Amino acid sequence: MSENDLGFTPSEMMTIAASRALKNDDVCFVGIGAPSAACNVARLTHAPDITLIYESGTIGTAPDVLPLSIGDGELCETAVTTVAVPEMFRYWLQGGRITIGFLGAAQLDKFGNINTTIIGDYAHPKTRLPGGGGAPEIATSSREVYITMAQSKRGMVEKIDFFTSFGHGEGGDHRKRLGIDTAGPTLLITDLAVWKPDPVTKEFTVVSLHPGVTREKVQATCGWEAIFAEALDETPAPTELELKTLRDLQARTKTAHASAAKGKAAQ
Amino acid sequence: MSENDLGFTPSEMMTIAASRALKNDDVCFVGIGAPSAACNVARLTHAPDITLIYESGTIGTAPDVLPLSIGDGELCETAVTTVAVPEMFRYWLQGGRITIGFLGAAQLDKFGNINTTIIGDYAHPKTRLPGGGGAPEIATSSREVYITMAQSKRGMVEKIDFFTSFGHGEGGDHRKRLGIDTAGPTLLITDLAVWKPDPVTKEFTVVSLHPGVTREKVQATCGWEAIFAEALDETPAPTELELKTLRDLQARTKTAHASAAKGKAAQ
Amino acid sequence: MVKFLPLKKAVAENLHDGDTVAFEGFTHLIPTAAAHEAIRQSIRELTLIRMTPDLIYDQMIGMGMAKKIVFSYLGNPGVGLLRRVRDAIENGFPRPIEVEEHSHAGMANAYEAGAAGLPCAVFRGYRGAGLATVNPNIKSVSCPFTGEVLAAVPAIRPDVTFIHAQKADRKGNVLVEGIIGIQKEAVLAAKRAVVTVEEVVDNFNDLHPNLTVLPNWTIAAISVVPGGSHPSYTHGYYDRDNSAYLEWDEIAADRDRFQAWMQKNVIESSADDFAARVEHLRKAA
Amino acid sequence: MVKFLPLKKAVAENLHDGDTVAFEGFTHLIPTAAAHEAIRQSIRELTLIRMTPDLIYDQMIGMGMAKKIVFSYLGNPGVGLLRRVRDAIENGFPRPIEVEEHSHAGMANAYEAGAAGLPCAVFRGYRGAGLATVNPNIKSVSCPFTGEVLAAVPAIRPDVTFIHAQKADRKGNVLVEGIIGIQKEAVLAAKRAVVTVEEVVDNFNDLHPNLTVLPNWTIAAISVVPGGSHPSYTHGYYDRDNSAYLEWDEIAADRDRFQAWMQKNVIESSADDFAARVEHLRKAA
Repeated sequence: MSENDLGFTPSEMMTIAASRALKNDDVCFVGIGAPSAACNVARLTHAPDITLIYESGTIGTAPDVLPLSIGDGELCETAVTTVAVPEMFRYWLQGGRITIGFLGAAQLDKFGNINTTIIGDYAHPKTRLPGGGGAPEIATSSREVYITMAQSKRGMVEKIDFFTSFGHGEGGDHRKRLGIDTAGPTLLITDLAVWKPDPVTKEFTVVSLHPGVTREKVQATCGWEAIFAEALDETPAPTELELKTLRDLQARTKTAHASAAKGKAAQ
Repeated sequence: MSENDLGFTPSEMMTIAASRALKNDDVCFVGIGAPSAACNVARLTHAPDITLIYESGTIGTAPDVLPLSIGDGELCETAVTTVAVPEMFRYWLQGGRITIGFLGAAQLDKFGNINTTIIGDYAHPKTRLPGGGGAPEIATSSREVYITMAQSKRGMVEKIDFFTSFGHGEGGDHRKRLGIDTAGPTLLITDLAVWKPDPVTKEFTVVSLHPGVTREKVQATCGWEAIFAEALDETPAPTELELKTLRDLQARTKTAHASAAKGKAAQ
Repeated sequence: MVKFLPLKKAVAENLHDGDTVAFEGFTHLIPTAAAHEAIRQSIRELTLIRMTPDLIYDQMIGMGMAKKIVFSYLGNPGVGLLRRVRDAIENGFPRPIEVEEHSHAGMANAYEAGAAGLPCAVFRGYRGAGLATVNPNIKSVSCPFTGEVLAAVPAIRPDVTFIHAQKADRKGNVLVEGIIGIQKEAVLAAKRAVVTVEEVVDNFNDLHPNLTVLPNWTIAAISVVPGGSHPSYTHGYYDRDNSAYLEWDEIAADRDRFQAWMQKNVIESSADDFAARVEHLRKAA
Repeated sequence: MVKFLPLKKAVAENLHDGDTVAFEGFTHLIPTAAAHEAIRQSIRELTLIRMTPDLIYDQMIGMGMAKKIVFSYLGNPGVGLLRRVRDAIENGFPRPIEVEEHSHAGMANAYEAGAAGLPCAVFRGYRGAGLATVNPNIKSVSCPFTGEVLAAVPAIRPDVTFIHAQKADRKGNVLVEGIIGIQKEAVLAAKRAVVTVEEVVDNFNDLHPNLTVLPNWTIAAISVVPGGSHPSYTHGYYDRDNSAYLEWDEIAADRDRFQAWMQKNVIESSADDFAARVEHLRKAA
C-alpha cells in the first residue's frame, strides 16, 4: 500500500491506531495472524510495561524485531518467562489473566464473529484456511477482544462461512446466553476507521474515520451496511514518533529476516 | 531395637528384605512415612539405576544421606529433574508410570488396607494422625504397592478405623469392582516376615520368616489370625554388603542431620 | 501492580479477618516470616489452606486464629504429629476447628484448577478411600467418551496466598527454584499474592528461559525478608533447620510452653529476626 | 529403557503402518529429520496428530502417507496456507484425508490429559465456536459443584511421538529448552517416544533442577541428528530458516514441483544431510 499525501499508508494508520488502544498495564494475547506490530509499537511508545504474550508460551516478551512466527527464538530470549503450551492455555488464557486478546480475521461479520477456518462448506470446503489455533478461546477467555484487519468486501461480510471464534453472535446478549462472561470484541481497527460495538445491539459502528477517509470509502469496502456514529471523530494522524517507531521496527525486522536467506545465498 | 545374636536387628532385616524386592528398572514412588532407607539400599546395592520419586517433585533422585522430610534439598540437588507437585501427581503418578508405590502404615488390615488418618471416629477422633498425603492415589495408581512396617497388635489389626488408602478392600476382586485396575498391595515386609496376598482371597499370607523368627512370634505381634504358606521360606540373612550399605547410609544420615543442630549449639 | 513493602504493611494490606488464605511451601520455602507477621497482627476467623500444614499452621491454630483448615497431610515432616492442631481437633482447644481433608492429589489438582480458572478439578482419585465418604467436597463426573467415573473437587481460590521465594528483580518479577511445590499454582489461584524473598537483584536477564518466574503483575506485594522461611530452607541460601523441627515437637506438646515460646519468638520478635536464625545454616561459600 | 539408534533404525522399530503418530514441535524444535525418515520408509495409513502441522505434515500428506489428520492450526507459520494439505482436503489429492479439528486449547488440554493418564480433558472452551458443531469429539461435562458446562475432548494417546531436542546425556535423559511447546506432554502421552537430538553430552550434572528433562525410561529411542529440526530452529544451536518457509510456499503450490523437491531433498537424502543445511544458520560464537 502506498503512502497517501498525508505521509503515511492506511496500513500504518491501522497499526498505529491499534497500538494507541493498548494501555501500559494491559496483558495482551497476540493470536496467530494478529498484527503484533501494533502491540510492539505500543510497547515502544506509550506502553513500555505492556505484557505481550504469544501462544507459544512466551510471557512478557520484548522482541527487537517482529517475529515471523509466533514461536520465533527472540520471543523466548526476551521474555520474562517461557512456559509450556498447556500451561499457557490453562493458567494464563483460561485463568482470566489476559486483558486484551488481539485477533485478525479472514472473514468478519458486523457482530465481531470471525472465520479463519474455511471458505465454503466445512465438509467440502472451497478453500481450506489455517483454522482457529488459539482464537476460539482467546475470543471467550480474554476480558476484551480487539480485532484488526484491512477492509474489503470479501473480508467484511454479512454472513461468515464458519464461526471460528465467537464475537457477539447474533448481537445483543448472545454471549451471556452462551455462558460467556467476558466482554468480547470491543474494538475493530481497520485501515480506514475505528469501529466500536453499539452498547445494546453490539453491531460494529464506525466511531472514527482515519484522516482522508470518507464514509463512502468505508462503505465501499465493507460487505454489510455500515452504521456511523452520530459524533463521528477523525482519527488523529500518526505522530512523528509513532511513524518512526513503526518504520524502524519494520526495517529492523526486514533486515533480520533477510539475513538467513542471505547466508544461504552466500553458500 | 537391639541386634539379635545373628548380628543384625529386626529393623535392619526389614529394610534389607524390602530393598531386595526392588528391581533395577523399577520406578518407585516413596510416600510419606515409607522407609526410603529400603529404596536407597536397593539403589546402593543391586539396583543402581532404580528411579526413586518423592512426592515433593524430585524424579530420579540419589541422595547421599536419607532425607528427613520428603522435600529435603538433597533430593532436588541429586535428581534427574524436579517438577511441580501438580505435575508429579498428574503426569507421573496418575499417568501410570510408577511401578512400585512404597507405603508405611499406622494401622494395617490383612487385605492391605491402610489407616494413617485417625484413631477412633473421624468426626470425633481419639487421635488425629497426619492423614493420607499422597497415599490414597499411590495405592490405586501405582502398578503394585509394597508395604513395610514393624509388627504390633496395635498396628496390624482386624479392622482399621479409617480407609486412608485402599488395598484389597474386603478381598477377592474388590479392587476390580471399584474400577481400580492396578494390582494393589503385592508385598508386605515386616520386621519379622515377608507376606504376600493369597492369589484368590487377597489375604496377606506369611511366605517367609526372617532368620530366628517363629510362627508364634509373628502371631503374637499381629492382630489378625495369621495364615502361613505351606512352603514357608526363611528370609536369607542380610549379606555383609547389604548391612554395611545400610549402616553406612544411616551413619552418614545421622552425621549430616546433626550438623545443623551442632551449628546452632556452637553459636 | 506489585508493590515492594515492609512485611508488616504487606500483611496488613492483604490479609483480613475471615479471609481464606494459603501459606504454601512443600517442605521447602515455607513462608514462616509471613505467618509470624499474621500472628502478630492477630488476624482472626481464617480459613487456612495448605497441602502440608506444618509448624506455621500448628502455631496459627494454637493461637486460635483459624475457624477451618483445608489440608492433605497434617504432620511435622520427618518428626511426627502436629500437637497444637491435634489439640484443636481432638479437644476443641483453644477453639474448635472445622476440617476439610483431601489427598495430595486432590489438593494439587484443586490448586491447579484454581490457577486455570476452572470451577473444579477432574482426576482419577479417592477410589476406595475413606475421605470420599467424609468430605462432601469430593464428588464425581463421568467421562463423556469412556464412561469412566472420575473424582471432582472444587477449585481452590484463596483470597490471598503467601509464599517465600529466592529472589525478585527490581521490577518485581519473582523467581522460585528447587522444589517448587505448588507455589506457582497457589499464587495464580489467589485473588492476591504476597511474596517474601531472600533478596532483590537488578534483573533476571541471565536466567534460563524456562525457570519458574512469576511476572510482577501476578503479585500484590513483595517483602524482602532474608531467612524468611526458617526453619524450612531456601535452596541456594541456607539449609533446613532439622533440630528446630525436632524441638517443635516438645514445645507444641505443652500448652503453656507453646504460649511462652510464641510470646518470645513471635509476638516479641519481628521479620528482621529471621536473618540471624539462618546464619549457621548457610553453606560455607 | 532407551536405546541410542541410528535414525533409520529408530523409525523402523517404532513407527508402523496404521499408527497414530505425533511429530510435535511448536514452531521451535520441529522433528523434520524424523519425518523425512518416515517418508523414506513409506509408512502408510497414518493418523497424524499435531497442534501446528506445518511443512512436515504438508510433505507427508502430499506423499499420501496419512488417512487422517488431527490438528488445531493448519498453516505455514508466518507465510500462509499448507498447499499439499489443502489439495488433499479440497481435492482428495493424492488421496482423501479425514480431518479432526480442534482449537489450540483443545489440543493442549488433550495432550495434557494423555500425559496425565486421563481418558479426557475438561476445560472452558469452544463456546459459540463452529468446531463444536462439526467435531463429534467435542462434548461437555457439568461441574458437579457449580453446574457450569465445560468442554470435554478425548485424551490424545499416540502410538508413537517424535520430537527433536537439544541434547541427551549418556544415560539417555533428554533436555528440551526454550519454547518447549507441547513436547513433554506429547512424549508422556505416547506409548513410545523417539527423540532426535543435536548432541550427546556426558552428563546433566550442571543443569538447573527445574528444566524440562525427560528421564531415559520415558523414551524408547534417541538418534543424534545435528540440524535435525531444519528449517525450524533449535534454541542455542541455530536459527530458523525463514527463507525455506517462504520457498516452501512455492514448492508446495505445484504437484510436480513438490514431487521433484521431495525426490531430491528427502527420498535421495538422509539424516546426515541436515547438519550442512543449518551451517549458515548457526550463530557466530
